[in-house]
Amino acid sequence: MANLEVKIHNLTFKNPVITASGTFGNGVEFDDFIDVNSLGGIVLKGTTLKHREGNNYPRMAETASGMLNAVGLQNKGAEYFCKHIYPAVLRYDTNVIVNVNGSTIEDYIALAEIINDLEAIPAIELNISCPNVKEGGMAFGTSCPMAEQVTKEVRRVYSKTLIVKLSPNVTNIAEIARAVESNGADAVSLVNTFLGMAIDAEKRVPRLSTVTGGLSGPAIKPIALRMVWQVAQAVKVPVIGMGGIMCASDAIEFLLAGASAVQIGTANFVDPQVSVKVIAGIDDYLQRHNFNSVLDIIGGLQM
Amino acid sequence: MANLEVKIHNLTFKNPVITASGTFGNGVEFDDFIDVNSLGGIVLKGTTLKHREGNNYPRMAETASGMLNAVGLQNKGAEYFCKHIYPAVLRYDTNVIVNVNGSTIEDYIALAEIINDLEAIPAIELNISCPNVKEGGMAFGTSCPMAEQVTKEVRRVYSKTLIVKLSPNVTNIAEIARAVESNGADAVSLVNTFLGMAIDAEKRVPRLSTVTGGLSGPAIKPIALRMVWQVAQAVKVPVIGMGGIMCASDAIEFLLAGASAVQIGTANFVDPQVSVKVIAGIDDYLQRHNFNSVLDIIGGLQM
Amino acid sequence: MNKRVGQLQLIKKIKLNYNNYLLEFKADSILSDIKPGQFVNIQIDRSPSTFLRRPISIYDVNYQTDTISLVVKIVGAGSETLTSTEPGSIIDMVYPLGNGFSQPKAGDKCLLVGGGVGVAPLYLLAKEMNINGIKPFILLGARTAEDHILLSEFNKLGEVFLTTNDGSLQVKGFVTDHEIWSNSLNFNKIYCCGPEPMMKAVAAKAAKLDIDCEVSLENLMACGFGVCLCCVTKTHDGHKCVCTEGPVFNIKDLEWQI
Amino acid sequence: MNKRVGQLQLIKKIKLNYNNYLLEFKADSILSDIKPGQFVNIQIDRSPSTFLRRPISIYDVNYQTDTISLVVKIVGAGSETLTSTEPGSIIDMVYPLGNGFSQPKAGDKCLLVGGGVGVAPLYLLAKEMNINGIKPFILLGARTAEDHILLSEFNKLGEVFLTTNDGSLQVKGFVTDHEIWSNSLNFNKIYCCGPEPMMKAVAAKAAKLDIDCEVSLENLMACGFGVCLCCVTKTHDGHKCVCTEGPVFNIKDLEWQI
Ligand SMILES: Cc1cc2nc3c(=O)[nH]c(=O)nc-3n(C[C@H](O)[C@H](O)[C@H](O)COP(=O)(O)OP(=O)(O)OC[C@H]3O[C@@H](n4cnc5c(N)ncnc54)[C@H](O)[C@@H]3O)c2cc1C
Ligand SMILES: Cc1cc2nc3c(=O)[nH]c(=O)nc-3n(C[C@H](O)[C@H](O)[C@H](O)COP(=O)(O)OP(=O)(O)OC[C@H]3O[C@@H](n4cnc5c(N)ncnc54)[C@H](O)[C@@H]3O)c2cc1C
Ligand SMILES: Cc1cc2nc3c(=O)[nH]c(=O)nc-3n(C[C@H](O)[C@H](O)[C@H](O)COP(=O)(O)O)c2cc1C
Ligand SMILES: Cc1cc2nc3c(=O)[nH]c(=O)nc-3n(C[C@H](O)[C@H](O)[C@H](O)COP(=O)(O)O)c2cc1C
Ligand code: FES
Ligand code: FES
Repeated sequence: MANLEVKIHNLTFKNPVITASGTFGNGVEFDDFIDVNSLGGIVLKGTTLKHREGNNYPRMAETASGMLNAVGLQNKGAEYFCKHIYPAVLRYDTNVIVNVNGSTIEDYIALAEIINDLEAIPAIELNISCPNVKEGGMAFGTSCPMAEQVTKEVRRVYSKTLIVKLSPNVTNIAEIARAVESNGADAVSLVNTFLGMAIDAEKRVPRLSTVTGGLSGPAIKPIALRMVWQVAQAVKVPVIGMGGIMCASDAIEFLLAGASAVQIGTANFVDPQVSVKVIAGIDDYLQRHNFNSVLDIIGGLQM
Repeated sequence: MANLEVKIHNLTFKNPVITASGTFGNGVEFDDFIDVNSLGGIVLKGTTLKHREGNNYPRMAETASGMLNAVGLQNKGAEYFCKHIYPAVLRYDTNVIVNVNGSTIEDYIALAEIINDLEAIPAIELNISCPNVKEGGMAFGTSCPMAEQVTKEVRRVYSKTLIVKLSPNVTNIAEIARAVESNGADAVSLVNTFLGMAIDAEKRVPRLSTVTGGLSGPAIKPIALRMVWQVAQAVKVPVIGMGGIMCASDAIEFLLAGASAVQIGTANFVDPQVSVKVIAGIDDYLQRHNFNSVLDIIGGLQM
Repeated sequence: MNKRVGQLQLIKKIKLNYNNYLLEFKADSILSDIKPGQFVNIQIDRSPSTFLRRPISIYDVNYQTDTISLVVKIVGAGSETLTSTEPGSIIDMVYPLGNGFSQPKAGDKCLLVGGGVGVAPLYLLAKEMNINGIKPFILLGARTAEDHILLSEFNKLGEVFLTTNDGSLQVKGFVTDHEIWSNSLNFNKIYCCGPEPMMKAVAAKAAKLDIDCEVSLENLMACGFGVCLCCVTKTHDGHKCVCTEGPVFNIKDLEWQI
Repeated sequence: MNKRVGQLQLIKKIKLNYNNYLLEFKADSILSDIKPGQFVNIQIDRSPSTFLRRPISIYDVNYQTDTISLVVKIVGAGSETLTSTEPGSIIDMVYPLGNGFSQPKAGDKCLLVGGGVGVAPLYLLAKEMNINGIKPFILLGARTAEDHILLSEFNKLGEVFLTTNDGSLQVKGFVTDHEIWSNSLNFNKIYCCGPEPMMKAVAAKAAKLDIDCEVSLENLMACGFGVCLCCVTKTHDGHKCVCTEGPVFNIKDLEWQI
């Protein structure tokens, strides 16, 4: 067994495999399938200050090697989170990260303050890239000044590890990454979903109630990987890479491109056990290639 | 047989199916497989003022439901084009469009002037979105001021139908579309390829000689379709949609989203006869749904 | 009682009509926890058009031999590939998923209403009722006589009434056109599965007659076990996931305009 | 003489060794235009990992019965799926593609050098030579004895010399280690196909001995018929497409550091 441990800011992860927000529920839904504690970390479903009903059905459309979703941050809000979800995830012996969302900067701040007080949550992932909400969301992640501002304000109130999750729907993602880095992000994670659309040609209607939605899955992997590579070169803080990872070899591509850890999203739907398989596959790869530690391959792309 | 005729600016197309630049050679390579004259139009391989050797091998990597290419505009330049390729395509009874590329505005202008004099070429497609060249290319298509400038300058010297081909690697494609529209574009075509990357995990090297390349194929269709829909709402000039079209139903999605015509790219590699199959499929669709003309479905998405 | 990822072997395939197949699988686990109305989520292959799993109701379970039967209607690439799989093949499924139908009370007079391939989950329900001493009334609708499947199976479990849209078998029309609704049979409970318009029409009847009614929904799903929040339906208590809080809902909880 | 998209039926499948198969197809067209060294481009399926076609050399053609034979080595998803296809299946191919080997002149003393599955295109070439009265010398290399395939077929067409990396059959080492190179056999022409390092080593030998030498390249291809410009190799005359201006090149045209 190779050493799989990685550090993101001052947090230690058993291994570089984290499950992505919105694709892993609150972890408990996976207890039947895997030992959640074997993961490097889990990012809980996107949370907002107040309860949100999310968008109307239909929220999902399958596309070639991917899917569109338009969930729209359905969640029960911060109060419910603290009362019901937090206690349920306390028992996990892994990094439990909360995905923090808002329509306004004030929302983000208020939620971050609340989560800051939860002892067992060592980090938040500031989602400035949700494409499925009318206000806020992706707007923060596609403009440098807005990304800077929200990061700066949240940094002021949040004292633990602050990960900022970037939107791929931009001309220059390295620029946004630098903007959030210099305003206090301890790490960046990317990519969130790509804004996409699907049409039912026979019925001549959009397949999603919201017309557009977020594209995820293997289809986006080449673009996500390029962005992770660009960002890893642009910033000094650790990068958490994701987008279409389906197997260990995909995860290794992101590590080689410079990611210190990876997140697995859509693949959890296809195979609820994929995350632990990826961990085993990375270990196997390191052994086959005679690396003692996963750190030996991070950024190890030979040019 | 339904009426498949569409107009782009002052040009008439027999049907809305055009083959995309870089995926259809100079047409002649398809003579064995299909009757090229049955197509609405063909866009020839990207041409530059001077001969270009293109990038080193490897130039291609297969990805989930798509491919990356890094050809880098290999072509023999304008002089060779006029002497050898132009005479060979003269015999086609379809709209033969030249895809015009440059590293500098001067290059674009010089080439557009040359092509302007070729009687049988009724239109150019100004490619400001090639992700595979070091200078120029996508740089023009990812900045509003540069897109405006190159369009304006080319418009000055080019008197026939000017189509500007947009890059999807931007935060706001509608904005770029409006910029080229107001500077003289008669139509816009989109999308060109997405900047992506692939890594050989076993060898720890990039799969492309250029590290990054352009992603095409069904993987990108949802994003391309969303962009076409956004641009169709933002501009008055006709929109030519493309990105991952593999069958008639895909093409119809683009027409419903507001494209006046579509281009077929990567699919030509998988099935050299796909373009004529798409034409037949659109006709069949129109008949099944009792439309007399393809114009009846353009922009016909019901919201 | 756990959800699991299983490798099941297809052991029998029967063509029911031009586009419906019955598939029987040998499971790799004991099936005693499976309840009528639950479903499995099947990995087809990883081709671009069938990237996600496909949910299919459990039609029958043999608790002795640990076999599960499904009825699959061909509507697209996934169902096409699944039904062309040959016996002997191993199929990857996540199961059992969903809540299942509620148990009727002893002495309840139950009407099962099925449309098209929606008859599938009603079979195991009817079987269980029989074990508990209840003979349900079974009203099945389909487009034509040919579209009616598994009639001889249902005949063993209760009195069967049929409608066809074209009148080619028994009553012409929709299930709601059947005279069973006007005969004063005093049902206490209706269980329904079929196309949404049919379920809504049945729900309207049930509401009018003030009969307790459960319907089994078939919303599009990405995960099938409650984590993607894609499969929601509106209830009086907000959006609920069809995959975990359904697929069976009592119509009194749904925000249906009926 | 046209390139065409054909639907060919797999009529025979023979397992040659642990990872090589011979596949024979009945074509839907007359094959008289096919030349040794050409290839077909096969649509595997449209799964995400085999979106593009897979190029495979033509191993043999029966011009009477219009059948084409291919030798396929399993290296990934595409070759795996192709070799697990059952006889009777219809396979979509674009063919014939590429330039093929040049014809030797009457009386030429020819050496064919093949490595691994690279022996495939040399077979039809040797067969044609035999028809034209030339008995080629055939030097085949492989990792182990087990990796040598189709030896009995090649034995019928010329004198066969073998090398194995591990010495498990005949000469130990690479093809370039074989004594045939030092015997003054005075070859006029060498035809070579195999892994690139092997072809470069053979090219170096040929250059040193001043023997005309053709090699068949296997660059990654997206289209296979000259439109994508992905498959290029460097020649003294710039980038050339391996799919149309190759796969066979004379080494004197290539920019190989040998
Ligand atoms: C809980 C549940 C139980 C089900 N039980 C059965 C069953 O027992 N037998 C059976 O044959 N089918 C059942 N279905 C439906 C089945 O899942 C779909 O028919 C199947 O997924 C279609 O896959 P496909 O690849 O063949 O078609 P696709 O190519 O995915 O789709 C073909 C067409 O059908 C539509 N479609 C696909 N799935 C659904 C859906 N769930 N609701 C509405 N429209 C849809 C698509 O939009 C498209 O127009 C069930 C669905 C659910 C959610
Ligand atoms: C003109 C030509 C003729 C060929 N003739 C034959 C033949 O007769 N028999 C045969 O078995 N194979 C032949 N090949 C190679 C064959 O095309 C590949 O082995 C096949 O495409 C691999 O597909 P796959 O999906 O199985 O593997 P993939 O999953 O696509 O690839 C598996 C591994 O092999 C590498 N690879 C794939 N294709 C190539 C290639 N062309 N060159 C170098 N590395 C590659 C990949 O990078 C990857 O590492 C030929 C190739 C060409 C271009
Ligand atoms: C159904 C669904 C819901 C998602 N919800 C969230 C969310 O609440 N917050 C968030 O930051 N990302 C969310 N995402 C994005 C994923 O976390 C991830 O960034 C994206 O899907 C790309 O990774 P993948 O291709 O591995 O899925 C969601 C994705 C999906 C598919
Ligand atoms: C191999 C290859 C070469 C291409 N060359 C050009 C080019 O020279 N000029 C250009 O404007 N677009 C070029 N493109 C982009 C296509 O024209 C098209 O915009 C893109 O591939 C998206 O469409 P598709 O998904 O249908 O392929 C090329 C694409 C491919 C795959
Ligand atoms: S399908 Fe994912 S929550 Fe129901
Ligand atoms: S493979 Fe496309 S040009 Fe050779």
